[in-house]
Amino acid sequence: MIRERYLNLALLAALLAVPVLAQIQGAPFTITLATKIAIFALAAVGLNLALGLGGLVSFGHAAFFGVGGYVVGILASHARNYEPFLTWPVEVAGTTQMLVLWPLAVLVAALVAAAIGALSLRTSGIFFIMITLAFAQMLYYFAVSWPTYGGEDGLPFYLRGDFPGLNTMDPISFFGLCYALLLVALWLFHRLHRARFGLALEGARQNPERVQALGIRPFEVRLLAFILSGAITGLAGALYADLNRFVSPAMLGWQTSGELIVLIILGGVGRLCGPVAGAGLFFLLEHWLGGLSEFWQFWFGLILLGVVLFARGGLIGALAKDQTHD
Amino acid sequence: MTDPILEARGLCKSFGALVASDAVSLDLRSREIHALIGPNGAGKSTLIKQLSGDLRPDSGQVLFDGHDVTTLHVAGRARLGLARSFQVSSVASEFTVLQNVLLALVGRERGAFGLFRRVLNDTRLTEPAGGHIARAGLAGRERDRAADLSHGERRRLEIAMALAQAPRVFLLDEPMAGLGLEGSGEMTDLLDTLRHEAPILLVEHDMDAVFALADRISVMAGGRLIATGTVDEIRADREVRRAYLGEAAP
Amino acid sequence: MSLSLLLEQVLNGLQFGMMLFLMSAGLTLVFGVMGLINLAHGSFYMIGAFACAGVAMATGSFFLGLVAALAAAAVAGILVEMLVIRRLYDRDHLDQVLATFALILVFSEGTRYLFGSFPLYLDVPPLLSGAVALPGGIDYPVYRLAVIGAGIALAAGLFWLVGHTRLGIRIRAGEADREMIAALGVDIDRLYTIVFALGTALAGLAGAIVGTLQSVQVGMGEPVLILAFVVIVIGGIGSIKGALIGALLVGLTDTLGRSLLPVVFAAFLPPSEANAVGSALASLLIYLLMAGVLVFRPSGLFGAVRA
Amino acid sequence: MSAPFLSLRDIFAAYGPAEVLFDLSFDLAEGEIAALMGRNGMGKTTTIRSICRLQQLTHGAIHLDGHDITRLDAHEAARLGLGLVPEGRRCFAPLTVEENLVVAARPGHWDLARITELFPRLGERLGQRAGSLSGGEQQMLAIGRALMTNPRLLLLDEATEGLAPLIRQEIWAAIEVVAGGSGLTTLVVDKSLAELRGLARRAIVLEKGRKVFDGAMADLTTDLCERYLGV
Amino acid sequence: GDVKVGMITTLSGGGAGLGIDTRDGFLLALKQAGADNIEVVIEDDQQKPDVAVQLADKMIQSENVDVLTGIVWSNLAMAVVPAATAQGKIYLSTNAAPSALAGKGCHPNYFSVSYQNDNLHEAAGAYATKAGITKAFILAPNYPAGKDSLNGFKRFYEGEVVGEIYTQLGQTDYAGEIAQIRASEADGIFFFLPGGMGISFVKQYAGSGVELPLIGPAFSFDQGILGAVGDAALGVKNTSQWNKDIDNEANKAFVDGFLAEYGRLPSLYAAQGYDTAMLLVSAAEKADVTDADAFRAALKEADFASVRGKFSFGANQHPIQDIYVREVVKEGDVLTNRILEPVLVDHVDAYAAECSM
Ligand SMILES: Nc1ncnc2c1ncn2[C@@H]1O[C@H](COP(=O)(O)OP(=O)(O)OP(=O)(O)O)[C@@H](O)[C@H]1O
Ligand SMILES: Nc1ncnc2c1ncn2[C@@H]1O[C@H](COP(=O)(O)OP(=O)(O)OP(=O)(O)O)[C@@H](O)[C@H]1O
Ligand SMILES: [Mg+2]
Ligand SMILES: [Mg+2]
Repeated sequence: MIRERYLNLALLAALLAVPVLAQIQGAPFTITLATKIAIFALAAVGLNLALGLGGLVSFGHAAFFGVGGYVVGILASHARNYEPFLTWPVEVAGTTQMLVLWPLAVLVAALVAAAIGALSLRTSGIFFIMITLAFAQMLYYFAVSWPTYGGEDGLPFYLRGDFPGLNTMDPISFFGLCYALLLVALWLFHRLHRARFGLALEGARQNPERVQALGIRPFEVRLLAFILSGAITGLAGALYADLNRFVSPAMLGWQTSGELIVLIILGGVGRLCGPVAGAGLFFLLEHWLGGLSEFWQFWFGLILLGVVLFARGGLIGALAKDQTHD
Repeated sequence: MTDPILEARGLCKSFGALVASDAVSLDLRSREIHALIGPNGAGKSTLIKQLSGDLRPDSGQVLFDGHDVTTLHVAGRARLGLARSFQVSSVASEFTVLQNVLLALVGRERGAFGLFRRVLNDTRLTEPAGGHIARAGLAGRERDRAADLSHGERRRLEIAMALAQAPRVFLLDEPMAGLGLEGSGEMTDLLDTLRHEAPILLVEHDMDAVFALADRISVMAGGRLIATGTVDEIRADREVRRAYLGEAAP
Repeated sequence: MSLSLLLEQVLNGLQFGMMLFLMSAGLTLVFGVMGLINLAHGSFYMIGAFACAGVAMATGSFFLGLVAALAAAAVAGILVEMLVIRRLYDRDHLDQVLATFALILVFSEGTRYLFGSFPLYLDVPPLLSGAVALPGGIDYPVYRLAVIGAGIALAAGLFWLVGHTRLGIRIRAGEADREMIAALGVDIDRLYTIVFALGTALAGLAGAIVGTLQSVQVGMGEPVLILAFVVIVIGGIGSIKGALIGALLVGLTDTLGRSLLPVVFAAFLPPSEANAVGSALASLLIYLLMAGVLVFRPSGLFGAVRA
Repeated sequence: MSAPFLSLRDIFAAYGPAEVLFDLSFDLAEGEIAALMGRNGMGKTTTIRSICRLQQLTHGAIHLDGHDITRLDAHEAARLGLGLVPEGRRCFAPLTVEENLVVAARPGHWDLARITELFPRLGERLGQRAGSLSGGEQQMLAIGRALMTNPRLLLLDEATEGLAPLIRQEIWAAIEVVAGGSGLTTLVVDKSLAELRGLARRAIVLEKGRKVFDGAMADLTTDLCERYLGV
Repeated sequence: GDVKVGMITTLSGGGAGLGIDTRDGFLLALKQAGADNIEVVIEDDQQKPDVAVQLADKMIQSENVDVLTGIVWSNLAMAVVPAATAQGKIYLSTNAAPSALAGKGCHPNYFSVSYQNDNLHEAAGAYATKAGITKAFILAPNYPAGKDSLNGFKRFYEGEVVGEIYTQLGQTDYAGEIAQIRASEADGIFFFLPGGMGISFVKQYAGSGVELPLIGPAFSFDQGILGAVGDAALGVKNTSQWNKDIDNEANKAFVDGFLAEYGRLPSLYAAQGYDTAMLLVSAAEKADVTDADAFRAALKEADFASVRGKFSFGANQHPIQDIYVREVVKEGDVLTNRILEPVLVDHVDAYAAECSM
């Protein structure tokens, strides 16, 4: 257990140190890569709350990731065009202020999560996996065929949002923002895990009947977890839109949902820094192998396979001394 | 005589053609142990499930403290003070013994604001939890995972969780099962003191325990209540001997 | 829209449903009955199509190709089960997700390495090409009728296998409690290998049969995967009947939705807009169907309601 | 005397770092009925699981009817004639009663007809999902399922838990009859001392994973019972 | 002077064939031109827009490339091009040329060497008119490129459109659409179904017993894909700005060179990659890439021998070129295309006027 804590600290330190070094050495793309890792880790921390603690295997978290992204994309593009987003009943202008966009993305993602969760949580197990997929796919097809914001082509908005006192187009500043938000989310995850809420949520995963007989309604606990989870993933989506200065329906596609799940399993389900380890390994491998051969995905697949077969409990599980997490 | 705390009125429940509860009426009064016995498949667990809210009766009513709770969900009834132990041990198996009992304590708390408070180093929870664990005979095993317990040890955990709920009524479905000789003796003593904290509806096939503990005994067979009475009345009942106890009964 | 067109579309929907059933038959077995989440199902579908196309090109015989498809997918299935899946049964279900995700990459790129990056040629065998006139003045491709036949035969075979042999009972028992079924003397490991290979062989067969109507290319299995999951989940897991009905429902919904929705919207929208809106809605129809079914029947149409 | 039917030699077993069985040895002769006793958590179930090859040994050997089964898989050992009624029933919940019974049936004395004769309740419920049976009915099913494999060594781990007194009496009677008739060897774990005394001639007592008594049931004195069984 | 080129294209997954041809054509041109002053960095975008954006960032920030190129898909181009050109990089399109980048969104740093996306569809419309089709049934997937395509067709088609369908992106079964076609009174079909969709449609159409003429843009009948469509494609008319039988020196060098180098016939994408590299070589000879204005001017002159014959840039830096109608034929065992006639001569795209450059 002690070792897992050190491992976590080492991971987070490395994620911070690498871009800082890259900045000194003048390798801006390394920073971009680290930013991508931080953002996906953030999205996966969100999913980990539902999936890791609550056992809610959502195959539709791309919905929240994409919704967060589109909130930023839509409002930012309105701000760039000087066309108001809404004219009725009140006029709402677009904005590029991250401090406005982030809470908005979180809020909208949370609302969507509340709606999807309220319907999906009636099911369980594989049915839950599939119904969450269904809702995400509906959003995906909607985005693909809705022409106003670019449809399948997506929506470019050229410049990142503004943050008081920072030049967000500077890679290291933007990384700093993402990293800070990742830390906040990790803290939240840790805190929830150790709280009554975490106990109830994990209990509901292991034995919903029992938990119910103890006076806790699994549905309520799960719904709350799902909403928080969606909100965090939505925030990550907002950051990802800003990283790319672009949103597209691909963010909403099932491949994105699948990737988030894969990141978590790779790192270690339900473990605090599992998402960080998973995202780090996944994208570093992708980056490193991508240049080696045209058939790099073949080797990538083999390596992932090796990790599943030989690392029980994901990367963190294999490296940390204890086999159970708590 | 006091008013009943828990009362079943004409509960009926069928599974297809099978009538598992046939207009069952029964009550539980304060400070008593009311034993419910009967052959396998008589409908005892089905009755318990209707009282606890796991099953909705086809007709009839469940009253708790004079209020109709027939349509209230399980968690709601648990919060009103109905604790239930399961016939087959039902615990959170990845949790430690302590976490399982803490879960029971958390379930008892009201309000949502506490949800984000820490749990493991909150002495307001861990101290009473330790007490309940010791009382159920699991002292020293707080940090073991529930999955690593032996069968009998897990039965004890089941009881510790019910204790932690500090309920107003205990519904215990075969608490002696799997306990072994020594354990049955200990459990008998425990239940004997427990009745002063809250009345117990006890389903049990261990007749030594039932005859030692029960204030009243009800006998079910084929979904119907066929007799209710004191230990001596039931022991003497020919119908009960034929249907359940066998002639060799004590 | 005329009545006969409507009828033809219903027929098309049923036919498409049968095709979906073919594509999901293997998954029904592996996922529905064995309870194993196999994301690489689509890869076996692809392997079947490529094996069939490769052999058909080399020998000129589609039917030899079918045999090759079955064999290639079965062998791949046996290897995958013995080398990978077997080590994961006693793990978290999610490890299967990661492992089979990795297998998708391996199989896709492996296939591309072997067969190149361009789609392959695979066509309907001459024996089954052309169209026949059905009553009601509909010309219908013979091959599609053959697909319907194959679907019915597979459904019947699976139904018999799972419902009426001890094999089916044993797999389901193994899913419920592996250790216990072994303690009763059943070699559950071998059984699982056999069933998994059967499932992948069915996927390969479907790849070959359906591949003739579609494009045989790397990545062809991925959309199939999602569709097959949708079908099985709508029908209810573990039920062959459910999978069949689920497939037909999805097929009908999709085909009729595509052809009717634009017409419906044309009633109150300008035509080109009606077209766009209608077909946009049509594309999410099956997901709407699935969500609707699950909201009202959380275990699918024929799934056992869990206690 | 002929070679023992079942023999355990110097068995050690552990769950991860937690050692549970220490240097356990005993033999059973063919047709013998023995009781394995001890308080909760003393290692009874672990012993039974070791015999069934569900539990890896850290040391020791097990022979069944002359075969070394120490390294066999569970299903191979079972095919040599092991029948297990596990602790906690472990019926296949999604299967029907009938499917549970036939899933691993092997030909022999016990068939569907004989089982439903022994447990008429099961006969009435053949089409019901095992998961929805009452506790006692599931226990009957677990016993019936083991008997349907027509074992030569029957391992009963708390097989009568949750059964009504009347049914328990019937089961013991049936086992006695079979053991006498066909030489079925039986190892029983159960909690009712009185009933075990009526059934088994032999008693083996475990205390913290070690054998502390092995002998005739009659020699199990009240003193020993108090010391090791808590009564 | 020296030029560093970043090529982002699809090299893995189902769409890899297109990217590989683009890359191979591009590299062949550099090799033939002996242009060792041009360095190329190639990365796989996995056909994912976000990956493409990040690769572009990488090439701009870390590799310091001067020119970006290679993207096959419109949605990826939309993700990459505006940001790259805004950062002062030149983008040369080897394929995707969405309308958003041709009209109001045109940019001095952006050149399309292939076409404007609508061009081939427009030519198909013109050809349908010319071929005497009076009642057309038209279909395309329901996404921006699909809508552009039907609009492009209608822009030059003078007959009546009796049926118009948007299919689903990635759809595999077209029985329903074919039934609608059969029930309509159409006397010809225009379809734009790129990639696997087109293969599926043509195969299924061939087996359906409906025998109306098919017309489409080159994509579903291009060299890479024809083998998979099979004989079902024989005789189909499709529109393209290039074919391997266009008779000029450059094309001959390209086709023979490609066949010799890679052992297969080149596709449209390979031709576009080849032309793009040739354009780049011609500009690099005239101007130094560090002098942006001069380099842009050199590019705009398009002073290179295009495999299509004559080639020049319009005001919005999209090609002004001839577009042909081709027919699928068999040469020996190999399916391929032969040019029938030019349909649109010196064609300028429809958005050029909106470009304020
Ligand atoms: N969901 C169900 N579907 C069908 N039959 C059921 C269901 N649940 C219970 N039964 C049947 O109802 C009867 C009563 O079951 P119940 O569990 O109440 O018995 P019990 O008295 O608790 O028996 P035991 O002492 O064996 O636990 C049994 O015969 C059982 O098979
Ligand atoms: N899966 C496990 N992992 C770790 N420890 C275990 C596990 N199962 C049992 N134990 C421990 O091993 C010891 C022996 O357990 P076993 O189940 O053999 O006891 P038992 O004699 O059958 O008890 P009971 O009468 O309660 O069934 C117990 O202390 C128990 O806590
Ligand atoms: Mg019961
Ligand atoms: Mg035990």
